[in-house]
Amino acid sequence: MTSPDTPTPSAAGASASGGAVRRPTGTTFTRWLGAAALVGMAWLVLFGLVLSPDDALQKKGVRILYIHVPSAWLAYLAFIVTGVSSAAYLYKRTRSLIWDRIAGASAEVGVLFMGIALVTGSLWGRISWGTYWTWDSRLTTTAFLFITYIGYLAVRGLGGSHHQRARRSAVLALLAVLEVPLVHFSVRWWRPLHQQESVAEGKLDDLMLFSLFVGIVSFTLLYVWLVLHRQRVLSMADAVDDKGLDGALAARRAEQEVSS
Amino acid sequence: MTLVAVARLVAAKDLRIEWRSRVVLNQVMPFAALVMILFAFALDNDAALTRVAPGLVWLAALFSMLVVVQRSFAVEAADGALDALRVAGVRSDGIFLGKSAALALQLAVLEAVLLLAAVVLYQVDIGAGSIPLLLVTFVAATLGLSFVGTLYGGLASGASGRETLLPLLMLPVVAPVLIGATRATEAALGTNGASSSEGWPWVGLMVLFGVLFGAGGTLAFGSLVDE
Amino acid sequence: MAGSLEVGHPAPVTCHLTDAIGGTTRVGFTEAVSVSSVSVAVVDLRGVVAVQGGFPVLAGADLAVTRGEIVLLRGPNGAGKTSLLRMCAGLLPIERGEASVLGHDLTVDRTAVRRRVGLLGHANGLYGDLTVADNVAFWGATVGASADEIAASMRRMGLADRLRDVKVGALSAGQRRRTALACLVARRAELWLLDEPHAGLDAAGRDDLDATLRDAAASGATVLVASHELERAGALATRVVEVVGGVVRAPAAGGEVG
Amino acid sequence: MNQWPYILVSYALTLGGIAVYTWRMLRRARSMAATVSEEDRPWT
Repeated sequence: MTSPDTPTPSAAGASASGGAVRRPTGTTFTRWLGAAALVGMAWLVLFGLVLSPDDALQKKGVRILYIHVPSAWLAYLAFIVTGVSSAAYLYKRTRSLIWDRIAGASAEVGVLFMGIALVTGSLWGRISWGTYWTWDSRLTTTAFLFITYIGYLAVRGLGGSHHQRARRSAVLALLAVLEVPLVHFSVRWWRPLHQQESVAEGKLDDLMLFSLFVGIVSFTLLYVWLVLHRQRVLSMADAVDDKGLDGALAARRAEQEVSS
Repeated sequence: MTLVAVARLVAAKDLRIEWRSRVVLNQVMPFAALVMILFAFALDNDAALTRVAPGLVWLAALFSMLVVVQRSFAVEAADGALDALRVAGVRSDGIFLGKSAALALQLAVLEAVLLLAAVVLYQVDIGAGSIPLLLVTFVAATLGLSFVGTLYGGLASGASGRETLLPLLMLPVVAPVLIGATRATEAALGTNGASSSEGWPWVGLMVLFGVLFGAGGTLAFGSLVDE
Repeated sequence: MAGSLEVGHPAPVTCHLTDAIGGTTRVGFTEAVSVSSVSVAVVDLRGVVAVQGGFPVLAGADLAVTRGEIVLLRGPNGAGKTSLLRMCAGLLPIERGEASVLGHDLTVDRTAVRRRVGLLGHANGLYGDLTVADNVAFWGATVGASADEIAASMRRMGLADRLRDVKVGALSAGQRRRTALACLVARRAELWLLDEPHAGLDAAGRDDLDATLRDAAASGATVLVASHELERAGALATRVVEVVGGVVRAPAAGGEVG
Repeated sequence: MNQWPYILVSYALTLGGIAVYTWRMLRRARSMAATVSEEDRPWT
């Protein structure tokens, strides 16, 4: 990411004089949200690393599941959100750049969590299956989704006006929605006999299931927190571009004084 | 002008460019043949080559297609023809279908050569019984590949100088075609004892793929390119 | 002059240009293009701001051009002449301000105006691997020009015999420019947007170009020319404006030509 | 096979990844908020 043009002091507004802003993208709501997510994550780490008993089948591998399952779930949730907000942007009645920013923020967070899910998943696979990777349809689809959204983020960075960026990436996100089921089903047909790595297979006790539940909830809260903040940063970046335009316009018009 | 007329005009223009320049014939085709030879070096096992020949054919087709797609949009970008097309009010869905059609034709020739190379180099036998499935497979796969190639090629070239994005955007999307075409070709050729009845579901998948991306591309191409 | 008028602009072209501005159905097109008022300016820009790569190439441009005018845009490099022409052709998104070209509001839809304008930019928009005849035929066909019209446009730019089957990639810069102009003539545009059209042309080519533009204007088309060839283009123009710093203004005193 | 290294690496990568991403985002937020006026941050 390149830093945007330095805006003129006049565009900086009142907050600039005070130096750093105390809560740049935070609100009371996000503060509570973040706190709740942190508490949940703390419990998750404590339980996962210390308290959890070993699973009868998966032994210690179950400890990875406490973070792997929530991140995978989150990644898929993030991409669904990207798809839905892209559609909301393209739909004329709801066209607003806020949908584009949510789509972008969500895709970015989704890529992060999908990367985490892939790494933790293969580490878990090494423990449980003795191998980092199998050509399971779920795994393979996830990997393709990961790469597809890396491409999506690259296209977002191509430049152009805000609405150009928004339209291009929204269309791309919808094409990705088209792609995912096709990849999923083709891989599934290709390797019909795959190992089911379902959570339900193991004999998890109540506390373990509860912790997994806590993981999913706290990761979701974390996701909402991240997307809200990221979306606000994107909104500020767009605003900086717009304000930068005012300064650039003044400079551009001043060219004629020089030349005449 | 109607959609079909525009598509025909654009396709004829692209094919005429190839007819006059022979870039695909003189440059991409030797490259594709070379890839087939390099596979043999890498695998270094005659039996293995015959076994994986269908996959190699399609892999080589994918790589060659990347080159053809880049060429297809390089001629538009070289002297501002893409802008000129926009100013001429040439409808973008027509451009999409026209360029896809031209790409499909060139690709079909390429794939035929690749298949021939597999017969010669990898000891692949094509019986008369395998020809119907083989033919349908090649048509379905070529259409799907062309739609996706044109769609993402346009996106990559529309954003000036980002042609390097093309493989990253395109290859994940065409994965189903690679899987489907390879399996269907295996079924047609009876590789690894596959029977031809196993091939038809894959053809169905590829047809679905082609229809979805043909329709999606027709709708989306304008938004991805026309800016 | 009169002879070249007949060659370059066969009757259908003239009639189609007149009709389009008058608000009736365009010849050769299925849809009807209605223009609300006959007196509407062909180009009407108010405070247009356009941005390219984060830089405001147009910084509040105002310009009104009526039908049949030949307007010369002059100004230093990087002043925004090219951007102004590209904006009028619907190629540049408009960030702020109002822009109406041939009755189309470009802030709402930039695509509808395109088929009615002809743009000759810095790039020629030609396919180097195709012959001159191929190129003119293709670009003519995009607007449904007949074979006669296409042949006439090539004759007009002196490409009819020796050069017609030469690949554009093998031509000199001036010959390529001629080819691009022939394509433009074949496009039968109502608004001609030319960016440095004289560049690379020899004396005969310039004369051909000027005659073509005069004929176009006489038959109802409107022409915007950006040029550094002030004397030649000034003699051609009915009006001169100056583009500086992304805005348009009347030329400084003494700068009036023609 | 000792499974603890795999588990610890999983947790470290997960928490580390999230932390690095969050930290970089908040840093950008801070620097950007200093240049953007109040009305461009409607959530405050």
